[in-house]
Amino acid sequence: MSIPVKIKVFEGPLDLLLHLIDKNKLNIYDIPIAEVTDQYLAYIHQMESDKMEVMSEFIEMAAILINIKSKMLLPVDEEEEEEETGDPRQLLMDKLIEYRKFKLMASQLKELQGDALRVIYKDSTIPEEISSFLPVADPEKLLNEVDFSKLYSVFKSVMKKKTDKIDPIRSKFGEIKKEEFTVEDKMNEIKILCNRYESFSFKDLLEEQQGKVAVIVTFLAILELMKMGLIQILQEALFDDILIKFIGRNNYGN
Amino acid sequence: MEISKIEAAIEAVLFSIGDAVHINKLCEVLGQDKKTTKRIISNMCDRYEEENRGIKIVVLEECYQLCTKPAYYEYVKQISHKTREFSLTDVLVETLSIIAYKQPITKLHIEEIRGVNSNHAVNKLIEYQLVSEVGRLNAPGRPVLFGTSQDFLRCFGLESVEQLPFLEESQLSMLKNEVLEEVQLKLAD
Amino acid sequence: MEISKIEAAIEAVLFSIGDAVHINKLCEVLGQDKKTTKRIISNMCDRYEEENRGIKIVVLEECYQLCTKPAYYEYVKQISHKTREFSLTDVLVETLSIIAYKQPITKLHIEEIRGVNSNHAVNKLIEYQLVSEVGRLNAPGRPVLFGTSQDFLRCFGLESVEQLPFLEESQLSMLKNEVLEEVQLKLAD
Repeated sequence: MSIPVKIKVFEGPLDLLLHLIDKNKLNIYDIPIAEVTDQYLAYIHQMESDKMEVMSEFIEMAAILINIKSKMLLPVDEEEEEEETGDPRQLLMDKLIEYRKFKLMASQLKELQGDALRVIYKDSTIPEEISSFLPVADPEKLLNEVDFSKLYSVFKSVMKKKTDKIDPIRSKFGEIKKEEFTVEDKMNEIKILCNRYESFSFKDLLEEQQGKVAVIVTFLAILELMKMGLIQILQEALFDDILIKFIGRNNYGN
Repeated sequence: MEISKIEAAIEAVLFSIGDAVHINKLCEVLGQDKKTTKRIISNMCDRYEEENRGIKIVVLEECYQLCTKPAYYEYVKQISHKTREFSLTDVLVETLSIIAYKQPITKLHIEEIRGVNSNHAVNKLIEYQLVSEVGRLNAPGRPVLFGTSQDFLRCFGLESVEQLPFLEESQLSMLKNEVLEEVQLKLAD
Repeated sequence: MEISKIEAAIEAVLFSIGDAVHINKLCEVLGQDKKTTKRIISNMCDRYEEENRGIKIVVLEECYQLCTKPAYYEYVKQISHKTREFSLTDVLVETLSIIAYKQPITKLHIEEIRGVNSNHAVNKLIEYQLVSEVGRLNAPGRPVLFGTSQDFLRCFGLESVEQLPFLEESQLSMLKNEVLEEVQLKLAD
């Protein structure tokens, strides 16, 4: 027996099962498993290989049917039956009923569609005068919130803050020129440190520096000493402190 | 403001906005309460039903929108480029009905009911703007939840999801009986 | 076809197009001659003039278009624009007070007094029409000078900037003394 079905007709295994029940007077408890399996296999041959995912769903259903069938063939153990959480037939039935319910609802929904699609909505056509309009603030309304006394008091406090910022004592000291550093100076400083210690922390060295310029100059001095091959930079592990190590101790000193 | 002026204002607003306008927004602009506004719109709807009118007001949830009357579709079709004659396949309507009745719903749940992978169907419905993502389920993987859109209501002439046709209790039990009967018949054999 | 149906069809077509439609196109769609169509539209135009209508047909040469009646623009405007909140924040009041009492003043000078970038505040005040450009400083880069606007003066019932209750020189020195005193007190602690 061959049931003339095209794959396209069926959306899935449940759909196929419903079809079998409706059209071929088959009972879900009495589906000729062997034949159905044959049909499934025939589908697989018809199907393109990239549809295997879909096919697997049909196969899964066949497996469920075979499982049900085999269970029905076995003698029923009353106790075991009770222990089982659910009858696989019942589960399948529920699924089929639920699915059929939505099939029915879908057909009702489809009927609604008729007139509704014959309706045309309009794009928004907002007149130019309006689309180019930007709401403007009303100064009068805004100024309702403030009056002169408020404006004046705010102004006073702003000016006071500004005066506060100027330290009345130190501002009289006149300008203090920042010390200037040269790379040479810093190189000598580092060399002195090298005389004293075998190695020392890069971080500590930079932290000692007063101001941005000093840090930059110190950094340049370190690079220069490295280039000269007098010091070596060591780091044990990532994010560890960097150590500066003197490697030309004998030639330098004093 | 006179009633006639309010009516005119509502028509002007709905016409130029084109899209659905919420009742609250209309109330605010017109300076009328919700009840009055609703009553006025309801009167307007009646008037649009007159023979010489080619447009009408549709109600979507609490929104109002102007559209052409279906009776004049043939004329509009000849001239407008906006006719959307996408026809929904059975598969799409089936998936859409599951989403409509079970929303918000995950793709997995849709597939459980249909017993088949529903990626394509869901994606097509999203493309048609009948379905959209409405949130995420608070479960492992936070799967996307799908629901129907305002366009869905428009396409099916519904005012809200509550208006969806429901299966009568009698239809439901008939359905159950059908399946059961078949079983009984076979068992009796 | 009955006249009322033709009218309805015209309304539906004009509505769905939104744009101007040529008379010939309408005739073609409706299967009516030009004279009849024109007469019908002319009748429709009269009807749109009624008080409770918010839209009307405009005639442009031989084209027809539905559009909103200008009388109801105000409502369309209110609904299509997001309401913008205008409010004078503390920052704005502070900046305004500096401009009011120090005008004409450059942005740089405002920033010096406030100690922070004041671009946003100044721009907002200009947008709010409380402040305007009043000239340019004769200095490198010719920076813009800002002052309070006519609106600002009007709101405070002033006729000119000169009428602003300026800080007297004596008040200013008093202010300075106050600050110094406080500092002395602190140092004495």
